[in-house]
Amino acid sequence: MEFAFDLSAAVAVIATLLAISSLDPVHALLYLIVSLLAVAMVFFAIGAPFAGILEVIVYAGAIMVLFVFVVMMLNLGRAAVEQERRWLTPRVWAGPAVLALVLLAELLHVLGRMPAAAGIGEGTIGARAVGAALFGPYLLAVELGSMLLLAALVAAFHLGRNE
Amino acid sequence: MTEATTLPLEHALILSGILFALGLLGILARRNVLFVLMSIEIMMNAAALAFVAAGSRWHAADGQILFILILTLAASEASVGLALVLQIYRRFGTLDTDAAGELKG
Amino acid sequence: MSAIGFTPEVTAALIAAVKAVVILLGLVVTAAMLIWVERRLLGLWQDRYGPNRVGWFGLLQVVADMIKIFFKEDWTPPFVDKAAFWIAPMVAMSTFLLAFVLVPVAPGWGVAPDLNIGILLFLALAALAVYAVMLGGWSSNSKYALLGALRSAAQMVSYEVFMGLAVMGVVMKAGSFALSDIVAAQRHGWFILPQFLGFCTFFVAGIAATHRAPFDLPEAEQELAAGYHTEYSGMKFGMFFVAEYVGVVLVSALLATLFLGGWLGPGADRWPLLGFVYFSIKTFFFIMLFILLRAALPRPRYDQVMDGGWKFCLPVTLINLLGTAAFVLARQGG
Amino acid sequence: MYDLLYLVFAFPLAGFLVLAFARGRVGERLAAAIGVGSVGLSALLTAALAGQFLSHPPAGGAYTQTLWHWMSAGAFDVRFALRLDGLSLSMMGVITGVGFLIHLFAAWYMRGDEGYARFFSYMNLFVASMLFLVLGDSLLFLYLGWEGVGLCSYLLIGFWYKDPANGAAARKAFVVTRVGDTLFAIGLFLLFHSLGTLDIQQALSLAPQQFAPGSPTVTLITLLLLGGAVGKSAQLPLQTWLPDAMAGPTPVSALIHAATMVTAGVYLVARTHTLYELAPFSLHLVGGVGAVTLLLAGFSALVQTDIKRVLAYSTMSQIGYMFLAEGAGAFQPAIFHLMTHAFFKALLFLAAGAVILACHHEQDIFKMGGLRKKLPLAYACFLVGGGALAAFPYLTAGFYSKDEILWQAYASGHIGLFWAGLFGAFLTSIYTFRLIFIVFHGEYRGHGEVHAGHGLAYGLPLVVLLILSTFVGGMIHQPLSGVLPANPAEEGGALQQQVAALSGAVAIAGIALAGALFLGERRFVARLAQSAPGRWLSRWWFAAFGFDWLYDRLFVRPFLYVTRVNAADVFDLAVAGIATGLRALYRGSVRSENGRLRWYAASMAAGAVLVIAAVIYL
Repeated sequence: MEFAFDLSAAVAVIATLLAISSLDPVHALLYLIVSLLAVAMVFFAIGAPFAGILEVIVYAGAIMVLFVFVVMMLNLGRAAVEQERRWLTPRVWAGPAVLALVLLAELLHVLGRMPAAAGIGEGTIGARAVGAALFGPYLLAVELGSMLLLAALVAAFHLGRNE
Repeated sequence: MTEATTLPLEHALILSGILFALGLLGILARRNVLFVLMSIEIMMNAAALAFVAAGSRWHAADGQILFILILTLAASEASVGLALVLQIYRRFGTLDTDAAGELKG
Repeated sequence: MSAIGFTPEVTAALIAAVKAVVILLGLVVTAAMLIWVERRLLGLWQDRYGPNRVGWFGLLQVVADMIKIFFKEDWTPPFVDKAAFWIAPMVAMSTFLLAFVLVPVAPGWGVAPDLNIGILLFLALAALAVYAVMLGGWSSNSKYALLGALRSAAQMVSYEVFMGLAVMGVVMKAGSFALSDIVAAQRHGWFILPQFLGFCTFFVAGIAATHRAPFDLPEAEQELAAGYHTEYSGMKFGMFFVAEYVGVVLVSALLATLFLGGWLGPGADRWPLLGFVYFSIKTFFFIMLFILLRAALPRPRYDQVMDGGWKFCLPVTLINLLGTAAFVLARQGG
Repeated sequence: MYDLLYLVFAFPLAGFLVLAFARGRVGERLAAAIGVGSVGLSALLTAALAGQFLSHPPAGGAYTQTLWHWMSAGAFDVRFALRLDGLSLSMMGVITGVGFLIHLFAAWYMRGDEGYARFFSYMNLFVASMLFLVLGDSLLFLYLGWEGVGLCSYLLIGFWYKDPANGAAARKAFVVTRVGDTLFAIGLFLLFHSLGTLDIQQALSLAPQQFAPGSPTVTLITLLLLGGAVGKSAQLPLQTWLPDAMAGPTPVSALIHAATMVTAGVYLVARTHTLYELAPFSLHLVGGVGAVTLLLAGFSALVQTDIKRVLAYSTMSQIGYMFLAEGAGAFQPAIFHLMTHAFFKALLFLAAGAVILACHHEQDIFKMGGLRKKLPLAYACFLVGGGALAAFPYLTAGFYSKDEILWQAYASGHIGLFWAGLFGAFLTSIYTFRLIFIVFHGEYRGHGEVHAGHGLAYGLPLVVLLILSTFVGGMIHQPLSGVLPANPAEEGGALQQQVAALSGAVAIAGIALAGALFLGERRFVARLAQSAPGRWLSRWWFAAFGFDWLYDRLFVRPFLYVTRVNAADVFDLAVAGIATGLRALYRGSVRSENGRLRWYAASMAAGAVLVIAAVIYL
């Protein structure tokens, strides 16, 4: 279990790194999908199979498809890759990298101050438990989420129209 | 899976933190809107990971509930964001966020 | 076996591996044979011969095709995006093959029929299968391929939406995602009857997911050459080609498992082999249905496909879902 | 019947609201109907109330109507209450009756003015505020009305605001009366502090128990109240605003600066007479102020050339009479004179307005002359009004009130006040008839055709006021006995006859002197004015004894100097520093708002980093 977790985590981090540094949007998306799949594996490893499978179906299978779809529609081509190459100079990376590292250091520091380690991954929380909670105490959140999706649907329809 | 092997919560949270920082790095460093959106997805995913891990720590389904809500959010965000990407490309002929900075004060 | 020195875990793992390899090989061989079966059947229905020269009834035609495909120059066009171009057929092949782990081919036989997320895994892999088409089409850097890929992606995403919903009725009745539980739940009646709407929509979605006729718009020869795999040849084309038939087998097997009781049949519990026979018969019934549809139906227009998905199948699925939910709740409450 | 009391001021208030919110969209006829009608209604109601009051007096001589509680904080409990007693009824009668006539006249006078509706909205607000002032059962409400009339006075003096001089006059009136109002407010604070109430009746009944006669507190309170009264009533030393206030339309001068508002000081002193009786020093000062103002204003009026300024100074001097009377303890004659003065001064002002309009907005009396044939009604008005002002014996209302004041002053032993009043009466008759002779006799020296006004709105107010200014007005009995203290001296007797004869003789002598000086060639006056001391004196008097000059040197210039010096002091720097800092912040924000997504994201991230750091390390 721990091995699976570590491997997935390593894949996730590397793939994410490649995703944000890749020049070609499609390659970046592929790396991102790999990263998401790896995170899904992490979910499996820590006993949340339902979340993991949703990660694959919704994140990798729907949202990322949408991304790829849009990239394909835009059909950016070689020029876009060249432009990305010109934009991505070390000077551009330096500042954000420092900022991100500081943030990461702070987060790690916070984690370091946490009380004694607590274990995760004992047993699984299956779809049944999640569903029961989702349509029980979190019913209002479900309704809000559906409203959000409806709003997003309308907004995307409006924005995506060809005027 | 005969014996319950556990791993420390910190590991999952550290992974979440790393992914979050990488997403932030992507947002800050990339000029292309597509990459910015992708980085946002990375950050949301990192947050979701933290929730699921915490839920797992307490043997509660709530973490995954929040994961589902984040998923909803991510889906909405991606659809609207990508529609905006299409509009930006249509209007400005580029995906450069700086070129589309017409709302500046 | 423990006498030879293997721990029980390793023994179990070995047995599982052997089972997996057997199923995998059987699947691939079946898929390959389907190429011949389909051509022969089409010939039969269309009043012509089909391949009948190589071997008995042309049975070795498959072998000949395979030899040709294996030894053909594996040419990668210079204008393609190599990484994606290579990955695409692998994704196509592996997603469908991977999904087969769920299917209990016979009592106690199957790679992971008890997986607690069960049918969801199939949905996840079907969702990932879209990437094969999209990457193949995009990486080819050719307009036919790209248009085919776009169509395919839109179609598959649309049909996946209600594919998942279609099986939820079955899941509700069985009370589990695991396919072994679903099969077990059908001991007192196949789900095809109470879940007929779900069966129909899942069948339609399955055809669309494997983009077989009449949902073969992504590769509509008359408009888009061969669609997303126009630029492919040799082994990589072979993988796409076989993947399609693997998909047909998979969807048929799932249909048989979800709606026709899988391996269930008289005496199957006592003799597992009999269960396998039942399962094979049911699966082949659906495979025949697939081929018959290809022979019989014209291809709809693209917008008709989309309309059919969103405006007809999705509402029907939702109605089915509501009805099933009400029924299940009433049973529980009553 | 009595419970309709609130309507008396509700009508004008409603008129004000309608006219103000119609924002000039109503026509002249409608505006006049609303403006005049509302005051007319309240006058009718006042008449009915007066009838009721006189025939069936309420228990205890006063009726109190509590409309609602305004606020209640600890011991500070203010009721929104109206009080109807003899004094407020008298004031109400003057305000609504004279006010209605002036409104009616103004409907004629103001026609064609672009601010017609605005004028009537202000006038209605004024009437409402003034009624509020006299009806308020609490000093707080009195103060509210006090400020309300001050505001209306400001608005109406500066009514023709396009001329900066009018605005300056309005501002002057406002600022000068504000000095008095501030003193008044402090007096109220002090009163509340020592008595714990601002309710007038309560305060008046508590005061004798609380204060020893002549105690410093009550003296201070009354002095502060006197400050307010002096400011509002244009008495020394806060009198300088009134002549300038003549910049407003003439009906305004008639209503506010002659008949009603300026007498509010008299009303205040009368209303709080109990306090003044406890503070003899203050009461003496009231009389002294009145006497001095009376004389100074009389001298100034002698040499004025502006018809309205003459009347303004005469108003000051007549209010001086009222103060003098109150100083002598004769509160009832003061209110009586207040009423008759309202009649004849309103008459004079309205007639002056008629003359001014007839002469094409000419106000210089030396550019008029010989108008008696062309403006017979105005001439009659001036004769009767001027006679009343000069206290022409027996025929005029002014004689009865002024004679009463002089008699009370004399009989109560205030001999100084008596002589000052007598001399003031002499001056009054001189300058009044100087004005009449110059304007209405001799040759016409102006430009353009003189055209008399006509119409009901023109004639009716003048005629009614003219009748009221004769002895008819002097016959009106005011139901003051229960409210104000009895006169210090007995009525009747030979001595009073002699005093009356003396004052009548003085008036007639003044008229005769004026006739001798200003009828005909005026050679003597011209020679007198040409002589060095005459030039000096007339310049001095003309400038009203240089009070404006003095105040300019004493207050205005030092203040302006201080402001100039202080223009960039520490506090200013601090205030300006805020502005500079804000501007710098704004520039920084503008620069930070550069439309770059990554910049915004970086800012947010940096903020998050800082917040987390703060959470961790603090």
